[in-house]
Amino acid sequence: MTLLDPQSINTRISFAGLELCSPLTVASGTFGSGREYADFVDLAQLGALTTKGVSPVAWAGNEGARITEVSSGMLNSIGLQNSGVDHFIHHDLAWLQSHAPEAKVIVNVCGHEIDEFARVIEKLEDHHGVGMYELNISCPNVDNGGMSFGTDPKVAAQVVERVRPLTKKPLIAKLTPNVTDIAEIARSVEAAGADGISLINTVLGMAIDAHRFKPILKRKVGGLSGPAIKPIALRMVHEVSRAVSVPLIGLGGATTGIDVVEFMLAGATMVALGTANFKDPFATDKALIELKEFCALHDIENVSDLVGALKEI
Amino acid sequence: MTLLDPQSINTRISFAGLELCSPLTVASGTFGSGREYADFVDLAQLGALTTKGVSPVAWAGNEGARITEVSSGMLNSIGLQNSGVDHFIHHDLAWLQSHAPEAKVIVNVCGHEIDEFARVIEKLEDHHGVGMYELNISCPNVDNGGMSFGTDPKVAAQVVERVRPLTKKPLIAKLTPNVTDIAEIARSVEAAGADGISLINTVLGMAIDAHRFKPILKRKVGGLSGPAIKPIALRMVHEVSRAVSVPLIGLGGATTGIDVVEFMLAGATMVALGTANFKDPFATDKALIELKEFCALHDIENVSDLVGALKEI
Amino acid sequence: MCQTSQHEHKHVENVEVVSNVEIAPRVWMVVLRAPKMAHLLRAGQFVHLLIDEYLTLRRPFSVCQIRQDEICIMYAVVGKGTELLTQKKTHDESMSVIGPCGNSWPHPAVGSKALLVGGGLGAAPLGMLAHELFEAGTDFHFIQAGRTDSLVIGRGFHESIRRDIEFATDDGSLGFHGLITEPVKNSLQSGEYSVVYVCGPEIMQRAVVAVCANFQVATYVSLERLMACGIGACLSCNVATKQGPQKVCVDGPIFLSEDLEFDDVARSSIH
Amino acid sequence: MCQTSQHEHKHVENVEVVSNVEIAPRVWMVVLRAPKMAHLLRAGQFVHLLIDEYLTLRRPFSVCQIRQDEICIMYAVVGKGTELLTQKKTHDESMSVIGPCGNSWPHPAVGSKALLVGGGLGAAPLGMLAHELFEAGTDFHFIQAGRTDSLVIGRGFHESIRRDIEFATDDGSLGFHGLITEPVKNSLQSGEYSVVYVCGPEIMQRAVVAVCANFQVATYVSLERLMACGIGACLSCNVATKQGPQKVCVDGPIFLSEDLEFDDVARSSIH
Ligand SMILES: Cc1cc2nc3c(=O)[nH]c(=O)nc-3n(C[C@H](O)[C@H](O)[C@H](O)COP(=O)(O)OP(=O)(O)OC[C@H]3O[C@@H](n4cnc5c(N)ncnc54)[C@H](O)[C@@H]3O)c2cc1C
Ligand SMILES: Cc1cc2nc3c(=O)[nH]c(=O)nc-3n(C[C@H](O)[C@H](O)[C@H](O)COP(=O)(O)OP(=O)(O)OC[C@H]3O[C@@H](n4cnc5c(N)ncnc54)[C@H](O)[C@@H]3O)c2cc1C
Ligand SMILES: Cc1cc2nc3c(=O)[nH]c(=O)nc-3n(C[C@H](O)[C@H](O)[C@H](O)COP(=O)(O)O)c2cc1C
Ligand SMILES: Cc1cc2nc3c(=O)[nH]c(=O)nc-3n(C[C@H](O)[C@H](O)[C@H](O)COP(=O)(O)O)c2cc1C
Ligand code: FES
Ligand code: FES
Repeated sequence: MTLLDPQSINTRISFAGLELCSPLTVASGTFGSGREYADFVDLAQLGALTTKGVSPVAWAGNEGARITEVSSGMLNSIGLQNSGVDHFIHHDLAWLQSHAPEAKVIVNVCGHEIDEFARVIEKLEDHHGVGMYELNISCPNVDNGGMSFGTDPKVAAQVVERVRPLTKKPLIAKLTPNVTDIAEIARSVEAAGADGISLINTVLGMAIDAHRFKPILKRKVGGLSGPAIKPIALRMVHEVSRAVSVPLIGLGGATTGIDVVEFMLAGATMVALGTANFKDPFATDKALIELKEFCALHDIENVSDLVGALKEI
Repeated sequence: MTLLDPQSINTRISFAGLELCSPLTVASGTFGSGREYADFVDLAQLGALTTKGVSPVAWAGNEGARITEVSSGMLNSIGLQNSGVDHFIHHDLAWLQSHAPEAKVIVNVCGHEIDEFARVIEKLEDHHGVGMYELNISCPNVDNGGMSFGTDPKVAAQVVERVRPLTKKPLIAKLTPNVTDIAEIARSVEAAGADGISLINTVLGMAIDAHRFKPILKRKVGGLSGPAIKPIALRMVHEVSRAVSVPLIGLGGATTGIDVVEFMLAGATMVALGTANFKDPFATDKALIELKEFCALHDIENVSDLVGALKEI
Repeated sequence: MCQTSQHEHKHVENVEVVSNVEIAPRVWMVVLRAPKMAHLLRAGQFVHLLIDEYLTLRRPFSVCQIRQDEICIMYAVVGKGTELLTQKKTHDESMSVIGPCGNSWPHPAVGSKALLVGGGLGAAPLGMLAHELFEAGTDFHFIQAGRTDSLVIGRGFHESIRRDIEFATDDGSLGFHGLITEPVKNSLQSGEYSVVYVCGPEIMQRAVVAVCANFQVATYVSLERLMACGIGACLSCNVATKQGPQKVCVDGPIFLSEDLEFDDVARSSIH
Repeated sequence: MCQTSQHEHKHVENVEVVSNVEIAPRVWMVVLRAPKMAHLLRAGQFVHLLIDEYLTLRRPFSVCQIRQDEICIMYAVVGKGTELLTQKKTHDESMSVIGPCGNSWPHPAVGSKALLVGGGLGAAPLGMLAHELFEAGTDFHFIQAGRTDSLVIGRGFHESIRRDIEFATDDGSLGFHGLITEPVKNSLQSGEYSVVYVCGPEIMQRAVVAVCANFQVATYVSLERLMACGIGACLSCNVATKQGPQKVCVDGPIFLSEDLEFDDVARSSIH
């Protein structure tokens, strides 16, 4: 076996018709709109940049403590705080276009009602700084909408169907793991016209401050993310990859280049790092290097050959 | 505030009509039938001793690697290996009766078909060494039965209804977390006659050996347990405690006495330690001491006052 | 007088433990060799410290003193992270910091006098401000409070400015016997101050702000929120201001009290 | 000749690191002060080691030597746990062991001669057996194999029995050039052995067992399985035997090869 030079590895992949320079992206809500990480990461080197959730108007988010650390993970209850799509266009997208014009941008879209997804997309559609949309039908931290869209296959499909005619750009549906049958939801959004599926959003969880006899988060529950959920995410990515033919973005606890390989073997075409960025702002860069080293070691010239390459035991 | 003496704390609780010396028990499958831990733990000091799963005839369990460590947890794919109910009676129960006659025993019961649960209970019913039954309708590691009973509220209820007339002893239904709506399943088994509910069983997960391009477990998926799942377990215990009036056994990642307090505040009357025993065979003893110290510090005379005592934030 | 800019570049720096000792009950002081941070940090800013690889999140700590290439952090042992921090030994090289994070205290206009009001551990970062003001030749007075003598910490670390410090304790074991608001009111009544810098428990800061409202002074508070990213990306550290929602990690931790509505602030506070 | 009982009491003991050094590429030797274990352990048994609080599970390691109050473990660095183990420093007191775990090698009947066959790290625990036999005055011969000279490890640790050791390497860099099965066959052809003890990679053990099958010898193999509890409670370490399913952690790790059906054994092996 000849050892390849890690630098010679072809990291390009295609995803829903777009050509990207690597399979790596970031998890929505963990990377701002990229600008916040510009001191650390060359945004154009990411396969794609996934923004925080954007709604038609500004949302205030949740009160009280918004995060807490748990074993190998964290709970968050941000509640999709954002300044609304107009502000997003004039500040975030505008900044990206002037500072990282080559970055491929995936805009994470959220709404309390189905029509709100449509309003966001209508405003963004003509903006050529937008590469794809990711429909967040899976946020556990808001009362109306959010996760409830993603736990019912019919409602999940309705969201996709509603916005499908509004855009020529790839539409990704982001699924929640808090369901009995993830494959069913995946098939449903695929049938409704989604060009890709990302999974998983956070797992519903709760933390209690025993000494205060109180939940730590005001809404009591929050979303569990980080390495703790990686096994859950891997099994769901693997299951969904057998159930649909659209490409997947795998995420949930991915931290290292080896984690990226695991998600790709399980069936993901792209892999997002989320919570990992908080600990190490260079996490995406390091993961890409490790991914190339892995491929070199195993004589794999094209990173894309890893997708779904899991063998039977 | 006067500081109580930890030794003076009343740890007794009642559960489904039984009086137990403490709220602590162990998670089925992690503690053998007690005997294996007798070098470390005084079995009679446990509130109850929950045995590994028992089926009508011997089951061989799964092939290949059966466990693997993941971040803050482990995956297991034991597959309910056991020697069958007759062997259980003559070896495990007999040993318990001669070596720890005061121990309260919860027998975890499993079956591939509904009738198999009945067959186990029929054999055990007249045995006065059995205190309660825990119906394992939630094991993710077997192909037939197992978790599939526990993901459908109707099927879950059928199992309970089938065995309810066969016993006068308390019947506990053990639920799987791999569902969209845990409260619905809980209400369903309560209506069918369960005297208590234990939750959670393991979370479906997968681990991949990247360098071998293979899943680590032969069945690919296994059950995630340990501290990683504690936030998931707490939120489900809390949710179920609002949905039903039967008492709960909370479990999933509990390791310390403070964890026990958290589960009790969330609504559990008893708390089981599982994976924690592997790391520290004294875990249950230590947790009981910490629980008493917590109560002493907070001026709580009766441990039972913690049940459901979570305040609004 | 305006808030300093938050747009300096941030870095990640691997740090070495120079020393790590308990200086009061459950209060420790760790000194880290961090040449890059040491030369960039201003009083009021914090670093985001990765205490241990096994933790999921970093922890934010204000810097309370700079000694050439070293930065000093005074910390209370309150949970898993700070517990682990006490176990770090001299020469340990396993930690890293992100910084400089957040804004810093704006110095008062030339010729005006400043009042520094610190409660508990909040006095520590104010010590660094005191040094800055001292070196800039700005006149100031420092009131420091704590529950009891042993918890009025960090007194030894500011020898050069010690003469300017006044104390208050809840139990009277050191200095004024009672709440810090009394000495603050007494000082302000002199009319010689144009600006007050408060740092400490949120409830104490709120009480001081209420006193200051009766005088013509600009009052700066310093807020704490649970933080994940520490660099403005995750919105964990939200606080409502009259200018809209802001992030404590980049728009703060220092805020002009008149920009805040304290009822709104309380809604995002962590307990 | 029979398998020793598994029903001695087990203990948990806190251990102190006496030394921890790399003795071959990616192979380390850690010496632990563990007086209780040191006086209870027999050759072939293992301890279940909690390397770090952050790990969920302990890790099983055979003991390869006892020195008064100390136990020696030779380990290959293969993953997270063993990687962490290399970082433990002399005087570290943070680890604990459960033990003695598993069964031990039964000594041969008086007057009969034993053949010890070790491959790679498997030779390490056999070194302890060699010492036991030596002290008991039992005659034996030791064949040790490895991929290459540097991986025939632990040679220096058994000075007293060194004269009885024969080597084989895949690349011929030390002793016999080729598979260990050749020297094993040669030895057995002498007809002087009544028992063979094999320890090493499962595939090598299987090859040795196949050779032994042609001779009138009792052959003991030593199995490894992933282990959670290490004390018989969780069924992680199952292996099929002709007597039904058994647990490697208590019924093993040492098995009489004739009790096993190697196709069944392979089905429960981990890769
Ligand atoms: C800008 C900033 C500067 C800070 N400077 C210092 C400092 O100089 N010295 C110091 O000792 N601490 C400082 N803190 C607080 C410090 O970050 C926390 O005490 C620390 O993160 C707790 O970590 P832990 O893992 O020990 O506690 P956890 O286990 O995370 O929590 C234990 C308890 O501490 C509380 N807590 C956790 N984080 C915070 C926080 N950010 N603010 C208030 N309470 C918290 C939790 O709610 C909980 O009750 C600062 C915080 C911020 C935001
Ligand atoms: C009874 C017994 C005695 C042992 N004695 C020794 C010994 O003296 N010296 C020594 O170096 N090792 C010994 N082992 C193996 C040792 O337990 C593993 O190498 C160790 O647990 C790996 O931990 P890790 O966290 O580094 O690897 P992990 O991250 O858990 O795994 C890394 C790789 O090692 C493999 N692995 C993990 N555990 C085992 C295992 N039990 N057997 C085989 N492969 C495994 C995994 O499948 C994986 O490929 C023994 C195992 C058993 C069951
Ligand atoms: C602080 C925080 C904010 C998040 N905000 C969003 C969001 O706005 N939209 C969304 O679809 N997912 C959001 N998520 C979920 C993540 O995108 C991701 O699905 C989840 O965190 C799992 O990945 P990880 O374990 O790598 O973080 C958020 C997660 C975190 C931790
Ligand atoms: C090795 C192992 C075996 C298990 N076997 C059973 C079983 O036989 N029956 C059952 O109901 N649950 C079984 N479980 C699930 C546990 O009882 C428990 O629900 C789960 O592990 C979560 O608790 P923990 O995180 O404290 O381990 C098993 C878990 C493990 C780790
Ligand atoms: S901590 Fe992430 S935005 Fe402030
Ligand atoms: S490791 Fe648990 S039974 Fe052997």
